[in-house]
Amino acid sequence: MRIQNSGFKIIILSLSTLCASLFTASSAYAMHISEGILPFNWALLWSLAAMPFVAWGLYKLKKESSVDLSFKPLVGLMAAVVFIISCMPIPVPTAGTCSHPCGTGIAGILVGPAISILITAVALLIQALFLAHGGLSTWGADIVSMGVMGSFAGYLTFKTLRSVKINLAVSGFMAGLLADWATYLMTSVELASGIRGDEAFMPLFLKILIAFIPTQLPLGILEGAMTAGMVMLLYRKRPDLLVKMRVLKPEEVAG
Amino acid sequence: MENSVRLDLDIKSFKYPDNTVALSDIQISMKSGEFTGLLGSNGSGKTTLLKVMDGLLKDFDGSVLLDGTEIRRLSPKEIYRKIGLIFQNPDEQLFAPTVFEDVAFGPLNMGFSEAETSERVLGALRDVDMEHYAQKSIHNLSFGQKKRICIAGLLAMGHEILLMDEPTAGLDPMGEYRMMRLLTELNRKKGVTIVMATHSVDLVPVFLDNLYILSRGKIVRGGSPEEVFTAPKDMEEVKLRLPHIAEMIYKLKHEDKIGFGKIPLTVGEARREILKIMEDVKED
Amino acid sequence: MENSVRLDLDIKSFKYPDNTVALSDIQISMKSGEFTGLLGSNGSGKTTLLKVMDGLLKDFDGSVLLDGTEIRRLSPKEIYRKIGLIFQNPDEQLFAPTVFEDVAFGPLNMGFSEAETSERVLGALRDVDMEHYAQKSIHNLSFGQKKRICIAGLLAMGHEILLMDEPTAGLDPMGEYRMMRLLTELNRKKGVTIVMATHSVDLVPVFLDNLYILSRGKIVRGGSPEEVFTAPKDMEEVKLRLPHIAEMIYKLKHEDKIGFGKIPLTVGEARREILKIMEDVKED
Amino acid sequence: MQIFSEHLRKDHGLSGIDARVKLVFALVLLGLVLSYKGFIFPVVVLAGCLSGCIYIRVPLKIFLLRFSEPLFIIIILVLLKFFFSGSEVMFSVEVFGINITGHSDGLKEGLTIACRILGAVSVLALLGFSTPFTALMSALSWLRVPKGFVEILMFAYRYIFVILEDAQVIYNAQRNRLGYAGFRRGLGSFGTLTGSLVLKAFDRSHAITVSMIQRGYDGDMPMLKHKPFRALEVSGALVIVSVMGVAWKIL
Ligand SMILES: Nc1ncnc2c1ncn2[C@@H]1O[C@H](COP(=O)(O)OP(=O)(O)OP(=O)(O)O)[C@@H](O)[C@H]1O
Ligand SMILES: Nc1ncnc2c1ncn2[C@@H]1O[C@H](COP(=O)(O)OP(=O)(O)OP(=O)(O)O)[C@@H](O)[C@H]1O
Ligand SMILES: [Mg+2]
Ligand SMILES: [Mg+2]
Repeated sequence: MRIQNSGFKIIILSLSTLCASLFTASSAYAMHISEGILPFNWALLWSLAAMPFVAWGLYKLKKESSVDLSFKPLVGLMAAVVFIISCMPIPVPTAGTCSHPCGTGIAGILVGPAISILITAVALLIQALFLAHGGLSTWGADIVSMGVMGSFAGYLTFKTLRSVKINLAVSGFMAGLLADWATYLMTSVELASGIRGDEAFMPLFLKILIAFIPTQLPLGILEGAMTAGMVMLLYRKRPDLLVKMRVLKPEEVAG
Repeated sequence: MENSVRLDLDIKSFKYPDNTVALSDIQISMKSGEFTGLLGSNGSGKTTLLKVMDGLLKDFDGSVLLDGTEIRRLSPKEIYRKIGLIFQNPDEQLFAPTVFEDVAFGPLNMGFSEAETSERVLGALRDVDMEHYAQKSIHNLSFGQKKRICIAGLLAMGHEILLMDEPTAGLDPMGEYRMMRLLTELNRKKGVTIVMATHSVDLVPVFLDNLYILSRGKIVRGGSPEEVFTAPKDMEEVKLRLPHIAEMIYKLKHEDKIGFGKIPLTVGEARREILKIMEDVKED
Repeated sequence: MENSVRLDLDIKSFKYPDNTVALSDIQISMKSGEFTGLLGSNGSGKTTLLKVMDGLLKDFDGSVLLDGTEIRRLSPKEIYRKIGLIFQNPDEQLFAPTVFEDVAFGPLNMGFSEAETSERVLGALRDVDMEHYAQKSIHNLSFGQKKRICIAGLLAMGHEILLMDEPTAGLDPMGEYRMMRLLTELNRKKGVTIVMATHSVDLVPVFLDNLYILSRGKIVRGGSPEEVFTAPKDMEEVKLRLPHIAEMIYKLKHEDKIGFGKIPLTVGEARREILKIMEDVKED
Repeated sequence: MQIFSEHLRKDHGLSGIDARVKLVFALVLLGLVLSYKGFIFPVVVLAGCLSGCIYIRVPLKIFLLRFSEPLFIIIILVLLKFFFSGSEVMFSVEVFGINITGHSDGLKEGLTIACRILGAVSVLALLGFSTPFTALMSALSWLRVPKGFVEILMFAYRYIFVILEDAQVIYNAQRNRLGYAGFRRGLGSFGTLTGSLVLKAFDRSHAITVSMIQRGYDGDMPMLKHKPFRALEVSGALVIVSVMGVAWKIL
């Protein structure tokens, strides 16, 4: 791809490449557990745990796309969006550094957990293969934390809040927030069990959890805001899309 | 500023990152208040040249001077207060959700108040005959309507130099004619310097002062329309043709040996020439 | 199938979701092997009409019959084996990374072998004069080049019915002429039924059998080019104009009272008419 | 986009090798590195892959970019292990009332993990640098990765470029009309950019689908066919893998 403009270059650079170099203690393994951190057994275990979910996503994909030819391209598009969002460094004032949101909350809301997991798996694989962001051996672990936990948390939060008539923006915000935090909780579990060696699990887990807090607390809020913004944008400008993806019922859009 | 040089190009070569050489050896300059045309076949480099003149493409060998200063040394703000570019593909230019918001983007950035902006926007929309569409979503316009909004977006800003990449492609004949009238007016009355890339050979002679023909990234000919449009064969070499009117008279003159003097390029001129010839014939 | 009706439209009305009524009361039909033109100003509904004929827009009142079957009852596969549509904006049509892959997409889906596909692709690229660009990335083409690739993408599939939305807009004059020649050839030699939406009034009379004028979503006139292009005033009402040649002769006839018979529409015809008049004048 | 390796020289010795061979080879090597308990073997692998990268002349800038994230993580990890875990005290100082203790066994453990990470990352980096995306994709489908998954991968990869390209286009258009003038309007411009980017992306995906259906897309993308394996490549890979296996065992 050509980059013609230095100003734009700066934005894109800050969007995608600086994220690699500006990571800090806690955000370093914020969402993506890097290649090689997990020993073989753990890598295998998490991969086995992730596979049924991915298979579920594929099953759904097949079902949906057989009635709607435009479904696969749409899923591909969402995967690209998740890819870009989760490459985006966000300055976190409390830690004076950068971390990144994951975008699974919005995906969970728009296409449901099954497809959202599939989307995350795809985005993670491209990042692992071509950016050394995450890894092949930690792919399974990353799918479990970002895909499974994030998607379900986002989806369930949104559905629950919507069913008790909470408005769209707040539901979106909470979905994004909880998706982010659920991911970080799970990542801490995976990391603690993966690198503890002979240490006890709990203390290390807490240590990691605490290390995450300065970045992940505000980041969750940011992700919430972003998710809410995206939902509201679609609601205002393209409600037909939300109806098509069954986020809203047609009668909720009219007027 | 009358007759001072506003844009002075001396481009040795420009290469895209995939090594396509899109421009080479280009030396032209546009004086203040001139209406210049760039004519050339597909892929001849018109768009590339306009983007270079607009400061969007910077990796060229040579120099582009805007009012005497190398354009790569100017900040975007300094460039875009003076120069406005209309992109060939409207989708490259429109980004705001509604027509009004899109056209208002420029004036707001120039620091106009809301009232002033709104006035400018409506004026510009009226100029392109789209005043009833202000609240419509950009996405829901026809191609020609999008093209009109692109033009309105620049008109609302009131630039001193306008670069237009096929401004009339996709407009209906009436729109095309009105657009060209509007541009001529801007040019004549307000002294706006205009550079227009186009394929519309029929339109060119009616409006332009100066004309350059591009072929494979090189300027192969330049001058007034009369000087440039000569024999059909020369035009075919660069994948262009004469205006229809000129073609007909050319054939009458050279194949049917009817004694036309110079080849007229527009309907009006041709009509006069034909009437004159008929008088001559009658008198014989 | 000679002269059987292939597309039969009877559209009471079509509304976009934002309640724009884009078409109303349209009754036309295209016979096998006909070359039909749709002429109309910006926003008159040409693109909408083509999309309806292509089965892309379905929420209309009325019926569209493809070979006698209501098009909304046909599967995409059944429709697109017969009909191909070229979009007005090339960016809506091109999606593969390289030129070759994009053009090959259709033939591959039709089940041709790799060898056969490759042959078709190269043939189609040659037809649009782009054979040297097969490996270039789609993104890196000029507007007119993209337009050519769109056309190649359909040519490679060999449809029986082609719907073309401004196929020549953005092409250089030579490309425009070659494209129209190619279409005429497809139409005359292979019996391809062609419907073309266009603004190019100068081009129309040379090539088309039939012409409809759309204005605000309605068909306001139809017939052969001679029947449709009458007085300049009528054309201006629908924001169009006469071909330049016709305009000139029209003025000579009505304003300068020169005794032309019928108004010629093309360069060739006009030349003959002028020669005839000169003979007459001489003999007087 | 520089972050992808597509633009790398296509004419080096490794690019011609069948992507399937490279993929399986990389997976086996990765498994060996991860299941190894010490740090000698990963270092050997690292050295091998680094020489591979030098051989195919990966530009230094891109190379550093690729390794910057893992390197950072490694530093953090080692520090974490060194100061917070382990039992054998190496040194202990008090700074401003805080007791800082370094552990030698913690350090060793940290370094072991560090080597494992570097080894694994270098394997993937070499794979990524030497193989075009589409080739990797068809290798995946040969490995019986479900077709639906590979298709989504291809769509996603394509859209990443489309979206980035659109971002650039919108940015240029904004700049042209004096966008990003001043901080407040700059933020506003950026908001408009992201908003329209999302909407444009959906429109784009819709348009692309329509265009694909028009040209006969029926839910399955046509896939590249595989050429037969070449004996030399396969046996070469086998030899290296077995040497590595032996090394894994004895080191
Ligand atoms: N981004 C790009 N990367 C590589 N090559 C490009 C790029 N854009 C254009 N080109 C090539 O550069 C040449 C000039 O392109 P340009 O867009 O300037 O042509 P043009 O005269 O505007 O044509 P058109 O009449 O079709 O608009 C063409 O051969 C084109 O293929
Ligand atoms: N998606 C849409 N939603 C709502 N209105 C639309 C949409 N697309 C087009 N329109 C409106 O419908 C009318 C007809 O549009 P159409 O695109 O058919 O015009 P057209 O004849 O093709 O014009 P052009 O010559 O500019 O291509 C226009 O007024 C346009 O604003
Ligand atoms: Mg161009
Ligand atoms: Mg149209």
